[in-house]
Amino acid sequence: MILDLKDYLDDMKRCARCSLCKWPPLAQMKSWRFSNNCPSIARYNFHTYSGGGRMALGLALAEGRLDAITDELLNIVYRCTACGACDSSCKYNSDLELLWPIYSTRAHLAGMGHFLPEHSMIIDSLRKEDNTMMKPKADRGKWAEGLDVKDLSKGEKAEVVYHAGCLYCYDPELSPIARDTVLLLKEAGVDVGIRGSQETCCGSTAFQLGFQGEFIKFAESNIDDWNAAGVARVVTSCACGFGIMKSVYPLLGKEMKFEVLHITQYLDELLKQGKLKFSRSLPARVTYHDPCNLGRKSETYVPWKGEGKKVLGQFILREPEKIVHRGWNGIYEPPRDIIRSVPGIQLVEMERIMEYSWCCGAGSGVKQTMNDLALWIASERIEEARSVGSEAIVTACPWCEQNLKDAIKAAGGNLMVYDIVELARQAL
Amino acid sequence: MASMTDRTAVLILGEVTKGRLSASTRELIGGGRDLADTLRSKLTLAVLGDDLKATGEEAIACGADVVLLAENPSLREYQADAYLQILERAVDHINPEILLMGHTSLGRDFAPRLAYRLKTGLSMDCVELSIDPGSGLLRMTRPVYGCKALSVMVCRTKPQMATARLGAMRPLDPDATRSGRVAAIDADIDRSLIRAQVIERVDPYEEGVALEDARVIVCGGRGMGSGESFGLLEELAQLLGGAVGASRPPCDSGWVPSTRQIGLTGKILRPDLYIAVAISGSSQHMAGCSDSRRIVAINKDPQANIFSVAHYGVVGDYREIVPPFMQRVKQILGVRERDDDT
Amino acid sequence: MALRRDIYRLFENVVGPENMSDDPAVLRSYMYQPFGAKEGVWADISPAAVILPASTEEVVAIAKICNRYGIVFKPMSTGWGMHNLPGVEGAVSLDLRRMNRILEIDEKNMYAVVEPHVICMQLQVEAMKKGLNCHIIGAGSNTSVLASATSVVGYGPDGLSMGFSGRNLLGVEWVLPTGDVLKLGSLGADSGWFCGDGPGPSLRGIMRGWEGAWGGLGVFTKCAVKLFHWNGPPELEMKRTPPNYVLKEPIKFFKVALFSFPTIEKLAEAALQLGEAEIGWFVSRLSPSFVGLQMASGANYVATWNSGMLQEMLKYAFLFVIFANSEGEFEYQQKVLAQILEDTGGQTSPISETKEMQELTATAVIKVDEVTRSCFRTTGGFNTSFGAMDTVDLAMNQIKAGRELKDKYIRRGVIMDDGGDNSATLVFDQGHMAYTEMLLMYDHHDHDSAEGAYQYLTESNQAMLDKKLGTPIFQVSQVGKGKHGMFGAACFNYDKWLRKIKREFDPNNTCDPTAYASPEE
Amino acid sequence: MQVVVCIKQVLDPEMPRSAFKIDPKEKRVVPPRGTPPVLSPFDENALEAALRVKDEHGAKVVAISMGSTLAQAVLRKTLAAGADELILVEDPMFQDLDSFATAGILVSAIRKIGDVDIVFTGRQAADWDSGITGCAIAEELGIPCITLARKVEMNDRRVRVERLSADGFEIVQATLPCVITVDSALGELRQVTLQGLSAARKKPLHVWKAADLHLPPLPPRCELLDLYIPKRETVCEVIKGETPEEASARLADRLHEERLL
Repeated sequence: MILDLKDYLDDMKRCARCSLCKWPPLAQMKSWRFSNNCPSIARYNFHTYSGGGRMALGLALAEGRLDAITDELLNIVYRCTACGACDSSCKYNSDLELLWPIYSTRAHLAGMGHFLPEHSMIIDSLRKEDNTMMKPKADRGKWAEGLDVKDLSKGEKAEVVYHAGCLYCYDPELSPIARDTVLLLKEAGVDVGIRGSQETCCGSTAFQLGFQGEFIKFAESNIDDWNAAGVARVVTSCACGFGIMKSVYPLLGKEMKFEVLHITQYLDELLKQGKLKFSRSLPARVTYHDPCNLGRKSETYVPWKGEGKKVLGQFILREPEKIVHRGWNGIYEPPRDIIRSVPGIQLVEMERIMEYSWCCGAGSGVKQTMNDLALWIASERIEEARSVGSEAIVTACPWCEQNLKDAIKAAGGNLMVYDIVELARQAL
Repeated sequence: MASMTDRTAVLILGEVTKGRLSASTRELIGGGRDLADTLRSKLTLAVLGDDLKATGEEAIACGADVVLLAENPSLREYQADAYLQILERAVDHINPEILLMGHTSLGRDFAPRLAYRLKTGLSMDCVELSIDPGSGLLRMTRPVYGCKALSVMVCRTKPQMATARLGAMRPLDPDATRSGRVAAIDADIDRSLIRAQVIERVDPYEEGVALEDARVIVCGGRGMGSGESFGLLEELAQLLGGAVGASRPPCDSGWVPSTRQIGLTGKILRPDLYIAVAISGSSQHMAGCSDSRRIVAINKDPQANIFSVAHYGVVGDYREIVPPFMQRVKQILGVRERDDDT
Repeated sequence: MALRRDIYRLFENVVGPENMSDDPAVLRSYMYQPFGAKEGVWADISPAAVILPASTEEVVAIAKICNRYGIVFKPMSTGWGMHNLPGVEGAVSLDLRRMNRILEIDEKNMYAVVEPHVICMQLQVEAMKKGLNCHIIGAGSNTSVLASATSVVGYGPDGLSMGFSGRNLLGVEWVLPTGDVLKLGSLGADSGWFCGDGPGPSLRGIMRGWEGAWGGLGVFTKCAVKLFHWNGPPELEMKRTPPNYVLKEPIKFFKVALFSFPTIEKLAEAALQLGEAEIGWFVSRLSPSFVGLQMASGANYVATWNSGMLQEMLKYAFLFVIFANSEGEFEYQQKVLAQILEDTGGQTSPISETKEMQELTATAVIKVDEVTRSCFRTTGGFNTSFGAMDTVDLAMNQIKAGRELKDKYIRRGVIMDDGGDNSATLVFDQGHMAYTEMLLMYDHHDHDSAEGAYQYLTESNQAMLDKKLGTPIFQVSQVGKGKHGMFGAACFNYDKWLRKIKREFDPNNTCDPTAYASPEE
Repeated sequence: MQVVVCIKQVLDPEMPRSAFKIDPKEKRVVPPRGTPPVLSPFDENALEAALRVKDEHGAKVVAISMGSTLAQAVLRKTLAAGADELILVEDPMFQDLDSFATAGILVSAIRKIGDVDIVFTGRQAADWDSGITGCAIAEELGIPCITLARKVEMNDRRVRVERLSADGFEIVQATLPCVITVDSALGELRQVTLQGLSAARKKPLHVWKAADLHLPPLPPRCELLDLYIPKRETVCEVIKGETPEEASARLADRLHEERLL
């Protein structure tokens, strides 16, 4: 098992309570208005909702200081998109883990049978239909009907497999983007295939909600499928899928005979190789929203195993030295390069970007189980996009796109939301 | 052989199908024989039914010392409430240490009720039964948690009851020279006590070889993905003169009729060749086939549990393995025919 | 000790159910507090409930309920440190997080009006857009502007050019423990925020005294602080150089200099001259370990330390930053600096001119964003022992005394070996005044270390008393509880005055006195 | 009409293999981290059977679960799926009980509910796989029991049940009240919906302790001597090849050598 609260006792005990987890890295703060980094405490204000507060909560649970598991406790635990902003802000000055204790707290509770009733819907759907959308497994391939593309589940061979992911497969408004993605790749001469109705969930939601048993089953079966299909590359246009495949799958210790790519990396590569060319000009002032799972959360997580040796009296020296994941090595430039290479387009940056980007609000089941919270978080992002005078938000994850669109619908206004793939198709 | 008292320590409830002792009953007699000998006691078999003329001799040849027959037209088919009346009386009269049945459709339904009436304990679906040398009690080993684990139980009350899984014990070779006593027992039934009536039996006819008789079984699992894909397995089964089975998920999803389910809650079989296609090998499935002479596994997951129980394995997508496999088999069989000609 | 349901409802009616909680999960997180803790991280005393007021009116209502029903309340802003927690059972915590607005930035009169939860970094980024900057305390830019101005010490190294929080405080809106609202300075005469000392009541001394009210005298709901001229760009763009964010572009007329002196006396002399010359934007005497601890990698620090390079280079060192408004002034200040160095035998350190040093230090001194790294990462726990806001000479004596005492404990291995000196000394008020804080690194999860650290603290307090080195920063409030009596007698019976003030302003002793001063001795 | 469904909370039988561990001292399975307990799968089928009776004939469906520590989030699913009431028979003393003791406790709860027409249970629980409890409940109540149901029909006070047999099924009839144990062949439990969840919040949930029931004496009839994970000996000969075709051919040849074709 990879999520064990006990593994993080030291991280939780060493929190300095300095509240850096509540702000963007201080040197990167640009205004009062957008000086929050954590949606959870920004919305609910009790310290408990912050990264540090969640450490204290996890520690109290691990040390048996919380006997009663109240509904309020569960609300606190799950009113969090696990976006990881706290983690990046903390690690700017510390070498503590925040995000993984948050996951582990959930796994700890789930193991005891504590979770929100809504979660059981999602998990049941996973167990029965292999997706988180409460839709029949048989319909999973429908998005690709009439699309001339190889189906690996029918024994065909391809060098690259495109993993559409639950949301693209089942949401009629979004699945055109999955089709566009396949078309783009084919246009660039990529030998790409899909797995039709045999594709299964990436397990991201299960993992983030703490149902690691379910997660492990899906992760392992996906790795087997791709190994068996003998593909060289797995490409997805869902940042959540990419994030989990990139950062957590490797921890399962299974051989992965393939490379995991997000579509933005692939398109960037194809553009730079001249295999794709943008000719149509799209004069517009746009901004780019970094999906958490494509950015700070996409770094492969290497748990630190070692000992804190006391030197110089009480100085705690980690041996071996710990690799600190600050979220700086996420996929930040490829999507921006793609946008910049669209003729006529002007890219303006928001205040909170890259490793301290503000979450869209959809993450780790919040969209499915607490839509109000999801929309509130998104509305903050929309404000931010407007504040830099952009006409559209471009993003690279169906969850971000869906949630941002919903929030605009709710709030009104003419701000547009595009997936980077839509943009690319239009620019061809 | 150790001197034997008149006491009956081991009582077995036998079943007769098509006029002969069922396989499970013959196994029970074989296993019960050892237990009775260890306890230096008689082995008694009780059989309920309609026409049981041949049963006495057959049972004695198979290893029983005493055969008690309850004959009554209304006992032709199993009816829990009727069986209860007779067995309660018999056990009361014989007062055995141990009472065994097969873990059959009948045993599953009947054993719990009888145990309740006799105010004694019961272990269902045992895979091993032996006498604890120390306490002289019956050690009952049975799989639990979907066969992921084994538990060992003893029962402090008498009789110690257990149902035994098919294949858990070995039948003795029938020996016509064995001697024993056959007796009739009171078969009267108070029909007013029969509350649940079996009014009809439906055994849907299925073409092809019956799973029970098949020497080769091709079995598909969740990994098949759909009902259609079982067609491929049918072809393979025909080619090998075998039958098609399935693990539980395909049956629950309605891809295959549940009578084809192999496993803990389905059929438990022992063919010569068992080909498991896209089956992860959950313990509760393996319970139904692990006694097969040879198990072949075809699965995409090299770490799948099936490979830890199979004798031969190929790692890969069955869609890419089965067709070429069939081709090669056709060649081979073709070759053999020619050999036979010469 | 749980709150009576009917009283809970009364509070709830003020702030709304969403902004009050006594759920165990919430309370636990408010009991977690390593900074200042003797051992471990859990406070013994839990608040009975946590309340999140959003306005002065709500604070007033809460205070009135507390007075009526004899409930003790304890306010906090960013909540860093033991002194934020209630010291008595059954008290309610007022987390002022929702009072977080910058109400006004007056460019012309160079001040800002803030609520309790505005942090220094928020004010700085907004001020810079208007060509202004604010004083940031040494604890870092993640702390409350209002709290350091009204409640807790409030000094930082940019004080050479931007005073210190107590000085920069102008008009104040103050909810007394009784629930009455008192307005200080010009605000009290309805003349706006521009002045702390009238027209209108000038009670600054009573309100914060020397060290601050430590949440023991009610709630300061708004205050105005002085802003200072900022000659840099309105927005500072950063780049990543792991693990630091550093300035993308160097700032015009901005120069960092690191230099060291042969003796501590020479260093003191230089400090005075620098103050009198009224040059410089930032100054801090830095001990070797204090500088070293800015390094991100523990391994690097230990290696560097063991090489002895830092100790050699920075034995008596000053970090000095010049930030001028014009070419001319820039040259002038550098000339003066050179002269002073010559007079006092100061040597510019070889690393001073390096690009890394310039970039790194520039960011660190403007943003003050690396305190957690240097203070908590190394051993987990830290506290401050010797130190005071007094004359430069006294500061130097404290450093000497501190070294002696600390060595004993370093040899015992119960605290971190920082060469006996891990301190910052900052000069303000044209060199008349200096501020010293001697840090002490220990492991609060290690029993021996925690015990040792606190023996050392107790001993250092005694030493300050015996050697007449003033009252130690933080100690009176943090180790708190009763220490006033210890120092009062030696310092004009200041403690008696604190208690008088407490009695007058808080007749029912409704506002938790623990970190301030109990009404009775 | 009133229908009771007995629901057992069990460790997830589908937990990853690596997560299944046994504490040999306690002779218990160690609950895995990050894998919540679930409703015993056959009990879900039993609940579905009850809900179908409710759909067709209108009935109040009461779900009861018994154990020493029960997870409400897990068991509330019964309400969300359509049960009208949930009763948790929860007491620290209800640990490691055999099937007959379990039946005894459930029956006292059923008697406390009163006027029960049908009691549904799963054919067997996914942890101990005994399949005794249903019959024992019927015996204790002195009413008929029909096991392994794959279809349940009713007309006025009679039930007509299709009971699985080895090669098909038999049709069994009985008059109410009775106990019916259900097989997966009856069909999966309907999917829980958001509306179902919000409705569930308003439905009654009672917790009954041992003291709230008139419990009969519950002497243990069996004793657990040992619980362990069996070792496997078979070494699998994995047949490899450059291509799937090659591997498949080799397999065929290998089986031919073994005279298995």
